[in-house]
Amino acid sequence: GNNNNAGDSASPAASGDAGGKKKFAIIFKNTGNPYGEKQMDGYKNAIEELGYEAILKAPDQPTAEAQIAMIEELISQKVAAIGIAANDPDALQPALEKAMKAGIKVLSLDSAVNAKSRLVHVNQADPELIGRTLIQGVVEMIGGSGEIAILSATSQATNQNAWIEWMKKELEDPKYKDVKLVKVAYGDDLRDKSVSEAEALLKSYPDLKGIIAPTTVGIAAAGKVLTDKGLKGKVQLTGLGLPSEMAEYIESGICPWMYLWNPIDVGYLSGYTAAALVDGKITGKVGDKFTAGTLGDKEVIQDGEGTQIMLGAPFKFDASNIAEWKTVY
Amino acid sequence: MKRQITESAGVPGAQINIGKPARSVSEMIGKFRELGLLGFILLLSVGVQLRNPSFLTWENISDIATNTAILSILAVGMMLVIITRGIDLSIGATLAVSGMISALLVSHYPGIHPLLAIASGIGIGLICGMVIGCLVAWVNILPIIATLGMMNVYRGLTFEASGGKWVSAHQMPTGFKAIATGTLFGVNNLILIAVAIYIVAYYFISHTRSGRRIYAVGSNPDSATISGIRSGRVLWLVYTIMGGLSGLAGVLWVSKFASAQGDTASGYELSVIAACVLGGVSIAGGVGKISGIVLGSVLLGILNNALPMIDVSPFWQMFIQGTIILIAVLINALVKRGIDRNHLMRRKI
Amino acid sequence: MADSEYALELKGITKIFPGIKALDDVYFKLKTGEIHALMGENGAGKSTFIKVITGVHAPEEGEMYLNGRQVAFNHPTDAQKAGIAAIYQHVTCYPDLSVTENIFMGHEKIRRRTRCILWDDMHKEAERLLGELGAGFDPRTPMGALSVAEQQLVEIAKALSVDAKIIIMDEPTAALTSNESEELYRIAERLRDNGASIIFISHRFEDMYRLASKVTVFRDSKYIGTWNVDEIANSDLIVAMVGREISQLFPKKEANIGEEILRVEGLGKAGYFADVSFSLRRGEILGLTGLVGAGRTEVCQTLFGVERYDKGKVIFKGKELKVRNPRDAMRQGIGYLSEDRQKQGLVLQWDIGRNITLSALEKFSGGGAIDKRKELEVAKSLAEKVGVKAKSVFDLVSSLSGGNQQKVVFAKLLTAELDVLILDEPTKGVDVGAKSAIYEMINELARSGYGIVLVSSEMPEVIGMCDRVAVMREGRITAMLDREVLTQEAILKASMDDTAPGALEGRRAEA
Amino acid sequence: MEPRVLANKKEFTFKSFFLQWEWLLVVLILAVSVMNASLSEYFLEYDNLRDATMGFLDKAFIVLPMVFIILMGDIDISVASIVTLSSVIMADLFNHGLPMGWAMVAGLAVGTICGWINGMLVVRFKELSSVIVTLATMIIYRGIAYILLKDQASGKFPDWFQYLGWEYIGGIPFILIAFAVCAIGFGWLLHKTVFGRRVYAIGNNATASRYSGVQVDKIKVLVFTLAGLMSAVTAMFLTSRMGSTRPNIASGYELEVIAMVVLGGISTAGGKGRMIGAILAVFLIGFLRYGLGLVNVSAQMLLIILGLLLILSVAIPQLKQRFASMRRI
Ligand SMILES: Nc1ncnc2c1ncn2[C@@H]1O[C@H](COP(=O)(O)OP(=O)(O)OP(=O)(O)O)[C@@H](O)[C@H]1O
Ligand SMILES: Nc1ncnc2c1ncn2[C@@H]1O[C@H](COP(=O)(O)OP(=O)(O)OP(=O)(O)O)[C@@H](O)[C@H]1O
Ligand SMILES: [Mg+2]
Ligand SMILES: [Mg+2]
Repeated sequence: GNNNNAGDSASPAASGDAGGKKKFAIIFKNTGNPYGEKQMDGYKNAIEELGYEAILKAPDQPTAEAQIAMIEELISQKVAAIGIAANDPDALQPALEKAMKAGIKVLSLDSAVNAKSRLVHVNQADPELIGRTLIQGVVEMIGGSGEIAILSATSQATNQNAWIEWMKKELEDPKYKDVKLVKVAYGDDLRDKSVSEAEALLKSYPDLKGIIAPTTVGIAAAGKVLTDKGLKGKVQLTGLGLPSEMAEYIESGICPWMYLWNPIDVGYLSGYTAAALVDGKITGKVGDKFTAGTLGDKEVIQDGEGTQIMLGAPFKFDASNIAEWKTVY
Repeated sequence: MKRQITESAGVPGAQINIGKPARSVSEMIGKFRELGLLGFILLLSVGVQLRNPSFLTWENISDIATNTAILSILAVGMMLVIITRGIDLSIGATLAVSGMISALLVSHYPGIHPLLAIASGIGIGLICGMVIGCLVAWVNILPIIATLGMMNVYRGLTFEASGGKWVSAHQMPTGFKAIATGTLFGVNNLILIAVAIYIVAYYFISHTRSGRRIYAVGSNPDSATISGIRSGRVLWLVYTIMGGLSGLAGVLWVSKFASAQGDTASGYELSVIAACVLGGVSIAGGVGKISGIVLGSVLLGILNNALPMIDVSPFWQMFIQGTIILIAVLINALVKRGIDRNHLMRRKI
Repeated sequence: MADSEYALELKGITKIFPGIKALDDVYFKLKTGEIHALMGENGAGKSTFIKVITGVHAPEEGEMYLNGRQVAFNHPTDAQKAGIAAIYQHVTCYPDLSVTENIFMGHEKIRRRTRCILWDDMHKEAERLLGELGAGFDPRTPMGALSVAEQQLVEIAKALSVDAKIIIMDEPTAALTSNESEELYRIAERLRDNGASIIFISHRFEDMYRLASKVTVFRDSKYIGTWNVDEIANSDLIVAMVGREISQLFPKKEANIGEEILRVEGLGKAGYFADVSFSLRRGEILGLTGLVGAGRTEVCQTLFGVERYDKGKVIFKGKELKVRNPRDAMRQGIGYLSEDRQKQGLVLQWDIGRNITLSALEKFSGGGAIDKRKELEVAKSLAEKVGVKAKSVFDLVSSLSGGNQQKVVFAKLLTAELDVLILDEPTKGVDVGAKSAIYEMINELARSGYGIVLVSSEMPEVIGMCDRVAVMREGRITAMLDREVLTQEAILKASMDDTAPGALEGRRAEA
Repeated sequence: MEPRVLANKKEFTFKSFFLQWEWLLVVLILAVSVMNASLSEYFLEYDNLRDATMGFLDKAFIVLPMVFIILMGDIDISVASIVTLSSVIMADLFNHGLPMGWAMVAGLAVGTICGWINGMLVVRFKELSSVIVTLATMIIYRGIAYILLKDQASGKFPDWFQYLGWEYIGGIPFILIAFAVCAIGFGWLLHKTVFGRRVYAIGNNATASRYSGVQVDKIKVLVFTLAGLMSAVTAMFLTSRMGSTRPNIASGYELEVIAMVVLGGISTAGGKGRMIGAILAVFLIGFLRYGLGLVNVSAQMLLIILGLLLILSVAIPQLKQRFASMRRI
């Protein structure tokens, strides 16, 4: 309705120049991250399928400051939409508000920005589902009782923190009374630090039965430590990780299974969402519906104060399917 | 201004005048510095051991040594650089680029012999080091600026080389991963490599001409020129060695963690510099010992290992590390002052 | 063995530095087995000439012959290999390295096959060399722990260690007192008798007369001439060096001594000096002399607030003086001209004007900003007053000769309102021309009411200039000599240990 | 001694006037502008250029005192941590109920104190060199920020606080005005006052300066304190631009700032260089980054370009000097 017109009239240049092709931008957290590259690929696929032009950006360091500068550059280029995987949920608010004022449709994907800074968030998976699934997974692996620990990314990582909250909630269920979460350690997504932290967990808690690492670097580092120390079968490992990084450890049985969504799909869905926002098919309100290419129909739902679009349940990788995925992403 | 009595730069005198009763004061200071550091390390270890009994187990000690090996290999090169009054901020990037390229190599040609992979990493590192060496030695760019600039360039090249991808464990042949996990006589290869490097470096800096010239250039560049030392070559050599060691460290890193990323070891240079400084290498040049940097690296290694083990809140870890570095450095300075003063008081006037 | 009677011959040497011709068509011949003095004013190009010979600088033009064969050195090692050794003007040591290493740097003893350094052999050899020089310290001590004089001995040992055919000494006696110089003379003579040829550079005539048989003079980068030492009169030599006559080195002056302005009582600093007491009156020149390392510089720097004293007190203009830093001292009225003008006196990369005004900047500042016109005016008038030779006050200080640099430092002292001037070796490394100008200036200042402390190691200077002389030995004042009893013998007696015949003899006996 | 009359004027040659480093920077800025304008049609739009300055000026405030520090032959690598700490403390106090104005004052005070501590350590422990001292305090200051804020972000500042980094006064960004005022102030301080003259003196020869009655220690402490204060000013602007703060903001700023100062022709080895050079360098790097961002050059290419620019900028004068001396021979 109204919103749609306002958007169009505020960005006439966007539709006018560059051979009439609208520009859709995506900003990932940092460059050189295969997960992010895949997400950007998916976004690009969607945008190009629709006949628009895609701009892929990522700063060299995963900082909010660098992302703010990129948002400014995109405002100057008068893009039609910005999809952003945020390095900080709040720190981009002023910049993104400025973008929205300039008529640019803003959505977040992967890691959300706060509700005021976006029209809609494309959520790869329900945090609650992830948190609960991971606990259920590790409890199954350790046979229902014993000590477990979490090896996370940085202590500030919002995604991870949300998942950890849900894990703790799940553990409150009386059926887990024999399962004890002994520690949440932070490897800062650095290889060396994650390895030290994993080693420290094993030494400080000799009876540790399972580790949940909801981050790629963390789970791979833990996999490596368990492999080197020959703890296969003694300490179980699960979490979220890239299939390519984890193939080795899933095939060897160090990590019986783990979860992840398909980052290409996250990007692809975001691309369609962005286009739907720009074309006025949706405004980001709860109940809006649109068709996201090969992913089929999607609906905007409530997410705290804001709204979101859910990709679906995370995918389970285990020895039976890892071989076909390890070369994909 | 009165000249401070400086600590003797090298080892030479130390073993030779055994049997002579008169030991120079400076030698004692040198000893004291290392003893003090050692004492601090022991105290820290005992403290940690009381909190967590699994600290002083054979396994944990071996883990600390393994995790410190790469740091201390780099510290050897950094010490040489600092002795010549320089600094190298690019080592993290050099490490990343050589690690990445050798990882790409083994992933494309899995049949390659691990030693060849190591050689390729060292080769890349050497080239990176040579470029910096040229800039510092012959274009006369300040080391901090030259290495800051090249740090960006090498880091950018790492991303370019990998096309934004990582090289993961399953893409690496077992032989390659075994470089870092393999053992000889029950000791991890990394530790053995580090020890071998210490021994070679010790011999190099105290028993060869080129080694002593590094000290000469750092101690007084002007007289070095006049003594016929080609300072340019020495500087170039030092940065090239640093590059080669970073390259080696790159391969070891990738092999140890079984993953090569674009942002491998970013910021690692600060840890290496901290290890050197803790080990008594003077930024003013001309002073530094292998034993010192080994202890410095070990102290950092212990901190990295112990803080998680005694359940220090992750939010306190950074503060504690910084404070320990500052206190160690300040105490070092104060003790040295005290000894100088004592020495003066003993002079009869 | 020689194809020529000359061990070394240089023809038409020209060396150009950016903006300066340091050597202009210079000739030099050194006979085998002679000691040849090389003299000239500051900046005449002597040190540059030496560096050309030793391959540190490559000349733009000219030829060099060694034993009649033409050679060209591109690098110091070439000269070393050809048997040329040099003791450079400024001590060129490695403070962090041991004495042994300092001696052998560049030509270490190594085992042929393994190229491993033979430390034992080197330490032994170093010990032997130092023993010959009468130095009593362990070759394993780091160079930085030695005093300046001891470092100079190491430099000499370094030159001896290469067994050179040609030895060049660039102002080796500048940091030595007469006794130590005497030791050096003996060594030089012994080397000559063993067949070495020596080039000896010095500003001291006594060195030349005592040692050399020939003297060559440079002036303004040019070759002036070569004479036999016993054939040329002192005054002619000065004319050759300066280009004009200098009538009187120490101008006669009538002292105009006023009230006491500074009194030092029992001053002491652990490890450096103790029980130093003296008083100074307006218009008086108080000499402070002694052997190197006697602690004179320390006493002066303590009074100036560079260092702290831990015993005694200083009474200045009737009140006890407390200074924490040089700024305090200057505010109260004490000025200090340091021993090392390049490191402590001047900002070499700056122009003359800025150097002069540095210590009195507040005077030209209104509301924080510097009044550049006023600054220029003051700088110019002071520079003219002390007679700096330059085009304008915008010339860089680094482009000036040593003597002119020293005049700039004097001009700097005149910007502040001072009562006491402490001059630490004001004529060290300054040529005869500038020397007499400086003496005149000192007298002038004393006449105008300053109290002056003159630290000097040169006996004639002390005797010629001072009203009273305090002699220091090992951190204590051993004698206070009035002008009437001021003789070389009295000073020597007071500056040396009564129990031993001489400091250096004492050392030798021990070694 | 014949009395001499010295000339009154400095010799002026056009050659030496135009051979100054600052002209090269001006030429480079023009070249970069021409390049940017030809690559992207958006570059020369007034609004874009104006907003671009807002993007890179925050850290430029630290460049000003860093010029003093580097001139004196020292270095301060703790500035970025000071930015973080004062931002975090400001936010923390605000969250504890202190009015925003007072919280800002407290933030500035904290920065100043941190700088003062650096300065005191540097002058009291001369044997340590400023690299080491500030390396240690760098870790400590950021460490304190982590202790204070833990994994929280802190925000919800009053609206007016956002004006600092985002608002315009008479069409000119407030941050640009503030920077201009500070730049003029620091330029005046360095080039016109006794204080500045003494800084140069210390940079050229600290010992001689001390013997000339310059209170070297006092000036050094003051300069480090100024650096702390200006880091806190940067903290205000950065926090305003991000709308919130975290203990990991501003990471890597120290190296960027040092690079700008060096590019500005400030040399440690002789106390040479002028404020205008550093200011030009700020704009050169700023416009270069922005321009390349407009054409969406990848982050890694940007890294390589900036690295090479830094190297070239120091290499050119060195090589020029070498060729000049060769030609004269
Ligand atoms: N490396 C250099 N670069 C530029 N100019 C130089 C250099 N070395 C010496 N000069 C200049 O060359 C001239 C000759 O200097 P030199 O040191 O040879 O004089 P000198 O006769 O030894 O003087 P002194 O008696 O003071 O030792 C001086 O004007 C000096 O400033
Ligand atoms: N490099 C040095 N390191 C340590 N102590 C030194 C050094 N040089 C001199 N000293 C000591 O400092 C004290 C005073 O030296 P100082 O230089 O003040 O003497 P001086 O009489 O002024 O000699 P000079 O003739 O060199 O000016 C002496 O006891 C000396 O041994
Ligand atoms: Mg000379
Ligand atoms: Mg003295």
